[in-house]
Amino acid sequence: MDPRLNIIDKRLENIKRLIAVGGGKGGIGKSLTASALALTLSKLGYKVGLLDLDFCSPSAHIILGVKGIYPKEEKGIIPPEIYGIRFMSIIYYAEDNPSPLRGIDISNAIIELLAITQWGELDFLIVDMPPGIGDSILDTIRLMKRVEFLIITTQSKVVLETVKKVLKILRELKVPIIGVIENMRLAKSSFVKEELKEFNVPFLSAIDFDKSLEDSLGDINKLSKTDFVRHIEKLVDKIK
Amino acid sequence: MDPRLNIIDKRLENIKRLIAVGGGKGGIGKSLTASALALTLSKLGYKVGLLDLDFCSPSAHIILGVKGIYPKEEKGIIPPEIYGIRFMSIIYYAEDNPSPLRGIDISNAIIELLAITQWGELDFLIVDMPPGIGDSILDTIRLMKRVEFLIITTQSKVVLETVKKVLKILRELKVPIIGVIENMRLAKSSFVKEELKEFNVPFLSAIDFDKSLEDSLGDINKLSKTDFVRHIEKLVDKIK
Amino acid sequence: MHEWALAEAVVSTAIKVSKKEKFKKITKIKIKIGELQQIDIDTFEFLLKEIIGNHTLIDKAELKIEKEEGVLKCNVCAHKWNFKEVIEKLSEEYSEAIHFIPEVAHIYTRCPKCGSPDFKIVEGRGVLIETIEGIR
Amino acid sequence: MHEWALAEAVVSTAIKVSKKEKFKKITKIKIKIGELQQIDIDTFEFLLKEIIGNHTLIDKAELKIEKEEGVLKCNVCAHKWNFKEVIEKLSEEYSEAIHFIPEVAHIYTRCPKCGSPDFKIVEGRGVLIETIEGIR
Ligand SMILES: Nc1ncnc2c1ncn2[C@@H]1O[C@H](COP(=O)(O)OP(=O)(O)O)[C@@H](O)[C@H]1O
Ligand SMILES: Nc1ncnc2c1ncn2[C@@H]1O[C@H](COP(=O)(O)OP(=O)(O)O)[C@@H](O)[C@H]1O
Ligand SMILES: [Mg+2]
Ligand SMILES: [Mg+2]
Ligand SMILES: [Mg+2]
Ligand SMILES: [Mg+2]
Ligand code: NI
Ligand code: NI
Ligand SMILES: [Zn+2]
Ligand SMILES: [Zn+2]
Repeated sequence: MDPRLNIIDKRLENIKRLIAVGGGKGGIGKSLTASALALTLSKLGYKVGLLDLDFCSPSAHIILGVKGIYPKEEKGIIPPEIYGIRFMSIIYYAEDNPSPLRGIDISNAIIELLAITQWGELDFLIVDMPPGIGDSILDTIRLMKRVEFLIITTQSKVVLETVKKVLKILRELKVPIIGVIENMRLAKSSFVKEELKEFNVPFLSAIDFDKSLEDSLGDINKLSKTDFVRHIEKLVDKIK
Repeated sequence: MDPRLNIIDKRLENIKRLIAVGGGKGGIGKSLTASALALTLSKLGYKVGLLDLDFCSPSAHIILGVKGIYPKEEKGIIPPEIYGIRFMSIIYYAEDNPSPLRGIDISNAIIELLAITQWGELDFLIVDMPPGIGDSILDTIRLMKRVEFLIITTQSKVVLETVKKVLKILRELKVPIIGVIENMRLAKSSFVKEELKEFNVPFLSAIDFDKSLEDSLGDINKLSKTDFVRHIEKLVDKIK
Repeated sequence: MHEWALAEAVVSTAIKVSKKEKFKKITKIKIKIGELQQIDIDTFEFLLKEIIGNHTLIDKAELKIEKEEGVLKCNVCAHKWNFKEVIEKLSEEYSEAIHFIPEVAHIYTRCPKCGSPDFKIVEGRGVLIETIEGIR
Repeated sequence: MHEWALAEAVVSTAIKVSKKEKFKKITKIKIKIGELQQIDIDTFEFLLKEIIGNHTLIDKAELKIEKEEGVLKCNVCAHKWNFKEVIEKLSEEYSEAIHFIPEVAHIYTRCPKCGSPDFKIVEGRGVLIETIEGIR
């Protein structure tokens, strides 16, 4: 018997809402959205946690410029706070080394993190999802029973094809979908809206492609002033 | 004993070169590169196979506009040919349904495909890799023993951080690296070259961000005329 | 007959093992065929016999082929079920897809109790070699 | 003492099982602690005792805690080895990382024979409950 599976509910019980930022594809802005959302909610005075579940390409720490912090050991591990966000990531243990983890290892590491992390009271736990419909998303759905999904997409055909698959499986499994954000928009078009019409999910925002965004990664002041973050600030009312 | 593991070498023995297109991150142009490369080599008269190993977000068929073809059964399965490319993908069996496969299942499906696919004689087998340093890349390295990697990156900090990890692990495992392609370039800059200097791998090409590329996906005639494909055509001499 | 490719894999494995074990002659091969792959045992035996006919090392080997039940277990609700229960409801197209790549069972079938696609294939996936016997 | 969180998980599990089994009293818990997690058995027992002290259902339970050797098997060359062989060469920092998340063994250790990070943790990963006994 794996005892860890029986303590996860308790570790999450004082978290009001669990929001996973997903979309199935990589490179669509999931990490940027998760980081910006955590930051925005924290600024608004909410108690926020951010959990980076992308063990191969952890990105939230790069986007937020997190450095030199480490969890405390106290009846488990206590995520260190940065900009008011309790931040948990594999980087504390993997640093910037390659993580050649098969699915079974990813699953085990997720279970371990969920079993030993003492989040305390939170209004929101934002979960930055890796690409794929594999171990990470299946464990997120299985272990974080109240999780809701915020879905990111772009206008790209290849991206939309995957986003539809994710929406399909979430709908089938009755996992709540908060809505869809269209990111990296190159031109105004109703293509995304139309393609996703059948899913009947709220369309939260369309964020333009912003050439200067990259330059603000890692610098919280610059980041806060970007159009991207401004969009997230505007749509946060529809989420909270 | 799993008999499949003992026949894979034989299935691949008449393939001169195995080239996996990777980079660890999603959304950087791996599938586009793999598809364009297969297309270019085929046009040059080479015998080419294309294997899409991204079971969650298979994309090569969308990029190439593949529809209505299916493998033949004959002492295994024989990949159907399209534009002279022998094309193998999970889509023949998964169609456009969500594929909720854990790592163990992905690994098993890869082993099955490699054990039953009869590629015949090929000059090149191009493998379109999914993101991650998980089951797919570990099995590719383990089972396709002569595989070489072509690495795609962008200028993004979050992408480069992952690309470095992939290069690190490939170097450690002595897997040949053909070179790096910088894709979706927004501005001329030596940032990528400098960041990857320590790895001492050939820098093959820098491909600009092309707003009109998306519109050509699925249409082989339009695709062939894009800057993207022209770049691949130019760099193919450094690969073949 | 894509099964031929798997039969060839069995023979390849037997030859490889016999080299390692220094067998002069392979006398017996025991094989299990998992239900998910839906391979007809007689067909598989026929194909195997055809292939071993070309190898004196193995041409007289006794073939023992058994079916292994497909057992699935849900990662969400821990329910266990047999592949037989779900295969009957599947269209021919989907069951053929599972015949080629048993993992697509996660696409076309669900846990009968909770509806999840998140289950383990505990046993009965595909072709496995149980034992290879020979004389030195 | 992050071990406390795992000890609490053991107690939670015991209580859950005893509800299902309708135990009035839990009499014995058998636990295995995998070597990769490098948890001191005495410390773990101490923490467990502290936690069960708060539950009359379980406060008298006998605790049997055993170490389980860490066995790893390479997916590339099939070599099997013991975690002991590699832990000695690790820096304190890396072995502490494995203490928290045993899977990072794939980051900081390699197959001693072929150098691959692609190996299975066959046994001895972390804390497992073997049996829970009680009276109805
Ligand atoms: N609206 C946007 N405009 C321009 N670049 C963007 C935008 N959103 C994201 N990006 C860039 O795309 C890359 C991938 O973003 P990221 O959040 O890491 O995606 P994911 O987590 O989905 O892989 C990053 O380099 C990021 O800077
Ligand atoms: N040079 C480029 N300019 C503009 N868009 C590009 C370029 N390269 C790739 N893309 C777009 O990026 C998206 C991801 O490309 P894809 O090849 O599917 O990446 P990956 O396989 O790495 O996930 C697609 O929508 C594609 O059209
Ligand atoms: Mg990300
Ligand atoms: Mg670094
Ligand atoms: Mg791709
Ligand atoms: Mg479709
Ligand atoms: Ni068949
Ligand atoms: Ni500890
Ligand atoms: Zn179930
Ligand atoms: Zn090895």
